[in-house]
Amino acid sequence: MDKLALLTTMKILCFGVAREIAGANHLILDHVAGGTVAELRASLLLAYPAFGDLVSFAVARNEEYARDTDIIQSGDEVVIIPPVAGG
Amino acid sequence: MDKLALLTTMKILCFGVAREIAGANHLILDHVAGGTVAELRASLLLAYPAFGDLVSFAVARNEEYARDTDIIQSGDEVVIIPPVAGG
Amino acid sequence: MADPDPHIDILLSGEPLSLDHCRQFVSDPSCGGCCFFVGTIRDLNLGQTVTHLEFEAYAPMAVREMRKIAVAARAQFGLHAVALHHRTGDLAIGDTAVIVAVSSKHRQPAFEGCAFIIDELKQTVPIWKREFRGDGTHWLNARP
Amino acid sequence: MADPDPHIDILLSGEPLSLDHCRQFVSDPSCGGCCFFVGTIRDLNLGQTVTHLEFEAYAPMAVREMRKIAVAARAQFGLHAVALHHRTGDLAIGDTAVIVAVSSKHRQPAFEGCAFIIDELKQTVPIWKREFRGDGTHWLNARP
Repeated sequence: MDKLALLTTMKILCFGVAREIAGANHLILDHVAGGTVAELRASLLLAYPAFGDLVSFAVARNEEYARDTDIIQSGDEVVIIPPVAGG
Repeated sequence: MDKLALLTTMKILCFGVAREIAGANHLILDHVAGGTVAELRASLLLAYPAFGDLVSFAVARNEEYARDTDIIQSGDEVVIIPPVAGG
Repeated sequence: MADPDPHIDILLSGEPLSLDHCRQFVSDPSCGGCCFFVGTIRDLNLGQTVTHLEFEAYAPMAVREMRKIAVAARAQFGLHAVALHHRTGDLAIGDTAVIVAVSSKHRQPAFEGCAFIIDELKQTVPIWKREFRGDGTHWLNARP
Repeated sequence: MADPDPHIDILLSGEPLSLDHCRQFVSDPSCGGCCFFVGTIRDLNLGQTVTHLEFEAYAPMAVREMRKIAVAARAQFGLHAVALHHRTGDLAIGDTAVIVAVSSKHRQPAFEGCAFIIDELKQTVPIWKREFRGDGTHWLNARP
């Protein structure tokens, strides 16, 4: 991975069925920082179409649910939250 | 107590505030057997007017709540049930 | 006398009640949830300090009425099992007066059945509570 | 880190949960009632036999969301205290997945607050359940 890639890619954490789809506990997406959560969703579905088969998924930014209009900052902890099933 | 009194009186069990009003865990009323629960209530209020100060009271016959129209039989276990307060 | 219904456990006792016993009684692999209500003695009632409390029961009828409520709750809410335990005698602040334990496949009927049982118990079971308060001794609910 | 609110006890743990611990945490002389919900692993789901089950959590966020629910429940229902404990890792049939414990002056808010907490937990807390069933392995709720 060259220096430019390091600057523009972001590690997205994956749990549950998202981990299964990603094949690892994280996945890497390009050009996430500076964009919106909605743009992240679009990139994710392009790179991993299997996320489209889920009932839904949310995105967490720094341990809080993010809105689609939120801007992701470089250094944020970003996590795919598939449908929860606690209790 | 002569034989006639034994035949016509009935021992009525008292709990809680009823025991306090009766001054014992039971009271004796005359001519209860053969009459209705409503008649028992009337006799009770005549003999112990303090029962009229309660919010209400029920009568149990053989461990079941009795209706005012029920007939009390000689040999029944009759109990004054002041307002309950379990829990 | 053993309870005729193996899914119902009724107890009226002068000894401390056990939540763990009730839980074990109602637990079952078919159930996704148990709901418990534990009623305890409060230190204040009607603005008065309560020092302690006494429960008196017409025991045979109280047990019959408690069983009726458990049977009705199982039928109405489709509960798997019900344990209903109530204390008698002298209780101190914080002591457990009553335990309602229910189990069911899903949680909604467990909550509703548990609330139904304690509501009914307070309406119909011949148990009386005498409170020893700062302002004297009172049979609860007796007078207007 | 100690919980900042002394009336709230949140736990996400790989070890068995303790109802007794939760009960002791919420009990208080000012309270007339405690309500508990204990969620356990059922042997059947959607008509299929369940053999065991695994809970995975995004732990730091799960704990934050659990605490938010407890804070909201205390405010909305006027509860005295809330304990909310959830398991992670491998669970067998009958094991306890979650305990909700609440205490309050009167029983109605205790029931309502307890039901609110488990309903919210199932909606918002990032915990995932993988069921091992007769027909395979399933992440619950994930797919239509």
